Amino acid sequence: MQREMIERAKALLADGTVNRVIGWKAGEFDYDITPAVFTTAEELDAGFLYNDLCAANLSKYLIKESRKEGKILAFLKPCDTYSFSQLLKEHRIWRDHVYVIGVPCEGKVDVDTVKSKGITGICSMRCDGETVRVETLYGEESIKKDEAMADRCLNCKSKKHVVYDELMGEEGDVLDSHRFDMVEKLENMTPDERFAFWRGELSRCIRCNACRNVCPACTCEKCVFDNDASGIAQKAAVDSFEENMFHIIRAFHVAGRCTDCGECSRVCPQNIPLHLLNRKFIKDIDELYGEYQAGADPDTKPPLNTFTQEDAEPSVIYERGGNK
Amino acid sequence: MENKVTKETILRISGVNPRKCMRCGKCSGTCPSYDEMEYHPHQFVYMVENGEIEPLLKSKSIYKCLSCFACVERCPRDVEPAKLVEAIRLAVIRQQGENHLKPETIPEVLNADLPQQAIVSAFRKYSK
Amino acid sequence: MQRIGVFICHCGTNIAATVDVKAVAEALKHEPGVVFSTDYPYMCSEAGQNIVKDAIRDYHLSGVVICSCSPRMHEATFRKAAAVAGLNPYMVEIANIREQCSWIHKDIPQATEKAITLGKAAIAKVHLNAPLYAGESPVVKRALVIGGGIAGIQTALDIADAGFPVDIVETKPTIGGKMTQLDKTFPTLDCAACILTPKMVDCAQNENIKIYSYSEVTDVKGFVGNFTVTIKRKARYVDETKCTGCGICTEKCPMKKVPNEFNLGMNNRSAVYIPFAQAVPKVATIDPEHCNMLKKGKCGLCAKVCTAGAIDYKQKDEFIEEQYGAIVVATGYNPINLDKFDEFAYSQSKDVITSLEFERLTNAAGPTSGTLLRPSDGKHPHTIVFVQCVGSRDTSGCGKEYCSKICCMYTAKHAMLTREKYPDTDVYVFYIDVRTPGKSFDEFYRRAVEQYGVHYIKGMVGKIVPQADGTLAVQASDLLDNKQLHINADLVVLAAAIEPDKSARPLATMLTASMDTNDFFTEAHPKLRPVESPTAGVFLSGTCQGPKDIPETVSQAGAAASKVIGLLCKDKLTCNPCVAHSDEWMCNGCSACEKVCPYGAITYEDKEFRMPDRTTAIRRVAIVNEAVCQGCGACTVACPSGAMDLKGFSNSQIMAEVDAICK
Amino acid sequence: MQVNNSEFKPKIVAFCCNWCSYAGADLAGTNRLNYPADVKIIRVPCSCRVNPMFILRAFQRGADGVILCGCHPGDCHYTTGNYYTRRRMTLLFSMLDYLGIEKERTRVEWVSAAEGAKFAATMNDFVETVTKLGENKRLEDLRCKEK
Repeated sequence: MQREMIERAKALLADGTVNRVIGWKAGEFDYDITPAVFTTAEELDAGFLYNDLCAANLSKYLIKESRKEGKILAFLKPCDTYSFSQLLKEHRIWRDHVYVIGVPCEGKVDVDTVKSKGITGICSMRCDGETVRVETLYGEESIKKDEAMADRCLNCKSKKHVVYDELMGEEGDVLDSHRFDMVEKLENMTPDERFAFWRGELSRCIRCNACRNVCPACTCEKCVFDNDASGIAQKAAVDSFEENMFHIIRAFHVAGRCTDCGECSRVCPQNIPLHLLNRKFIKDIDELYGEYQAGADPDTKPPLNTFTQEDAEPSVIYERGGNK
Repeated sequence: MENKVTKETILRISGVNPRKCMRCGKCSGTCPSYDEMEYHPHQFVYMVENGEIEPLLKSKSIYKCLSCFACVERCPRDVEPAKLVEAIRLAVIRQQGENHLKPETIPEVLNADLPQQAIVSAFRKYSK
Repeated sequence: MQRIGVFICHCGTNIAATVDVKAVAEALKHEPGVVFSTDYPYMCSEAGQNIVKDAIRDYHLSGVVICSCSPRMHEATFRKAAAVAGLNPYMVEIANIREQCSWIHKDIPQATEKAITLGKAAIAKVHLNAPLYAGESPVVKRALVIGGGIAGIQTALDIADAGFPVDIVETKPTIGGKMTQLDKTFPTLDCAACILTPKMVDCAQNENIKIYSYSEVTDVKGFVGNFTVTIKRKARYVDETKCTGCGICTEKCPMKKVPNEFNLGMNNRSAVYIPFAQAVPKVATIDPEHCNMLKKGKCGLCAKVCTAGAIDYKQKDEFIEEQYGAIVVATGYNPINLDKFDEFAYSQSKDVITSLEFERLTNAAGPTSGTLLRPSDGKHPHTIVFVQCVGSRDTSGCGKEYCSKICCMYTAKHAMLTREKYPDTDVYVFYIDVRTPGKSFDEFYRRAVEQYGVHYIKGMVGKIVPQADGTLAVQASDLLDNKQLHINADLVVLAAAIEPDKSARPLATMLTASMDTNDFFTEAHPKLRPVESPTAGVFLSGTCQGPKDIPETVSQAGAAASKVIGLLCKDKLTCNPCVAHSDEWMCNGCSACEKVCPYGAITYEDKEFRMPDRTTAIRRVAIVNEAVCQGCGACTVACPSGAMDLKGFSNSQIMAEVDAICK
Repeated sequence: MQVNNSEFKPKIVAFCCNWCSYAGADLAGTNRLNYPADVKIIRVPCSCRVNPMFILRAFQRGADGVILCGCHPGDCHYTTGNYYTRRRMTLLFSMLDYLGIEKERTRVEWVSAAEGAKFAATMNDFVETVTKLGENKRLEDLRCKEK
């Protein structure tokens, strides 16, 4: 697949369709793959990568890239196309400056998940069919791919590309995932248990803003938390609540717009399962206002910017079962 | 079982709110048994509202109602007079402690032309 | 730092009895920025206002906090006082220490403490207040009247008389509306056509009035003083400017079997038609549903006989765009569909008719030339039953919950006229209540009973069964006699409820005007602003606002016209300055705010920006039209970046109040 | 009113829309209908002006309960504002509940300009509920590691 993609990219560069290509290249470690823009065939040959470790969602980069001169070729995974489509809906990307090639995704290996399985001193990783071979300081280890994938890939919502100019490989389908299982589990806990759970998670936040910076829904020109006029700009946290407020407001701001790509949890250096906040909103929206998948289509109104006269009253949350 | 049947009992059994009535008389205008009845559908509504239950309990009118529900169907205010008639009937039956129509008597009165619905309705009316 | 003055009102003892006003003044004196703090028995009195004015001058105040009654009471008073003293009126904030403090609390220390907190919150807000200036928007001196019935006609005539141009948009080929179909009008029994058609002609001849007949409003943009309206002129396949209304085409047209809507389908018209003799404009219209030429391309007879050469089979719908300063809605009513009332056999028998059909049957221009004949066999009816409240006052879901208001009177009129013209006829009227409030109305109804011998029966018809002999078996109750009546009638007339025209709802959406659950337009205030819609610049005339008879309609039409004239007289409108404002440097152009704006006040623009790194960037940014924005603030919450903020109620101001209260 | 802890006076912030609920609060005052002085009202043009940030900020600064009042759905002065409020607040409150914060500390109530009695009754009830819950420690504690 990687070879094919490089060839196609070269061809599009050569015939002048595009003048840049956004894809992935190796970072400091070879399992640490980062997004990159290539402008020549030589650069592509030297650095372009596509494998089961290429996890980053490229759509957010296209906000800036699409505003530049000429067209850019973007390779988008199914997940990324949802974010891309949502950004189009919000007029954030200049569509005619992007040439989208949909590429298949079989789920990405996540280094933190591998580490959590007790493998340490990782030097490099390589996917070999259903097995991941991990080279460590202490010798090679192997782990099943299923065990090396993060939650977002294990509970993949869709293998379908919602936007593309051309497609490589087979088109997939929207999947029946179990992505709300954990949210439901939390909902069924007592408030005390939930409180304990979230205290355990959120107390680790170091407010590095990685979640915000990577999120394809957090694309504000200036974040409200950096906006002096908003009244809540923070130079330094006033008190311990400040970070909670940040996470709640951030989740609220992306509610109805979050495509559930899971980048926030992937990049969190403290491994806080932030996607569980977003999924709670998605689940509530689905249950209260009808199924809604952000980015799935260009026309439906975002659930928070519309209403019906028969909407549930806010008291519905006092009545809903399972969380007494 | 000597409890006095009150307006509240009738309202509870029937689920009817007679205050919704605007006295148009369409129920009585539409009633096919009107001439058989001493008290007419609109009077049931009016009298129940005024608490005049006793005369209704004693009246034969409650057995003249065919349960055709024309009054219920056509009432512009959704008052449902037939349900009041039915409630009075039930109150009488409960006091008497006996059925007017017993299953064993049915074969005698059964007529091939009688619609199924009427039999069910009769059961509802004349038995507990 | 602001220089703030704080003024505590005693309101006699209303505040001072529960709140220690001196303590409040003293406590607030030490708040940051406060340079003056005092109390006075009646701050809203002239002497009180002078204290405020003097302090503004003497202490060079940049902000004022008044602790007094509700801002809904005296905010305007104090703002005006501040303006007189040279302070921007929007630098005044009110702390409500009467309705929301002294009047509800009994404990003096508690109430005093709360009053201090409320004062602090107001001070915190004033610190962030900025002077606001009310913008102005120009007024287009032209009005649009939607609907050309008596309401629309009267409104248009009154506006035109004041010297302003008015356009009437009417969906039918002629103006005139329902009133053209009526025979006589209660309670004076003058003929509807005799009083209406001169007004229709006035409209046509008035230089200030332009009639768009056979047209519809398809789009409304803009705001009070400056609406842009798209009008669809439906193709009538006749050149209006050439047609002389001679009517030869209608005579020659071979397609004569089209149900005549003007006579409610009781007779036929041709495919090319003029609705009635006095139509305005008096031009023919080709009905494309039935014209052979338009359907099959064969015929063309009308074009051949038209000496004016007005027939144009190739005519297309035309869209025109016009600017208006004010819009009057006069969309009127229709009788409800009676399909849900099987018991009255309306669809089974031709001799069960609606009251409007009865009007046509008695009208000289109607299908029977004014002789009352049964639609089924053309014989004179000898027993006529009128049924009132058919679908009115009905909560069962078949009809309407409201009283249609006009039925009692027109039924009395019908009954009376029948008895007058045909004294050998028995006339029964079944009523639930006879409602005749209005000048000479009850006298009129009593005349029908006493002088003309109409049988008024308190009760309702339960069912009507058509008989083999052509009569109608009417079964009804007589509540006063406690009897069930069986009448063999020749004709039954149903007083069907009236409902707003179907075009009203989509129009309300276009105008962002609100409606009640019955699709009647809502007034800005049910008592004090009955002819204005809550949407500025949109006015209501006639039955689109609620059931009413002709005199009421005409007076409301005049009232709406005077409101419109009052608006059009102004050259400029002052806008509410507490409106949304988007910081274009922070705006993402994501369209979230636009989606929640109920007024369509937000648009987007691709704007060039000089970026800090000296590059130029084109960005999509939101622009708020300050004349349209009403300042609800829905957009401010939809905006994730906080670029959208509301003047006078900004994020930081509200946050400052929260902080002050929670301190 | 029963108060378990007579010492504890909750801090309640009430956001009221200018057209209905603020007028309703004024009416409660005009009719001298008592409710606790712990309730402090902030006037906003419409309930849809209330940003979730304001509510969280109130909690952050020590409020024990936040209540939001607006026109009844369908009666909004701005036609549609409170419909958005309804969705926003339902989701926000559900999220707070999900984080284990007592949902009884937040409430939305529709109070018309004519419902002074309802306003007073609502405030009495809300203050009582929040007083029973006691001080709002949880929000702040959410970030502190357990000792």
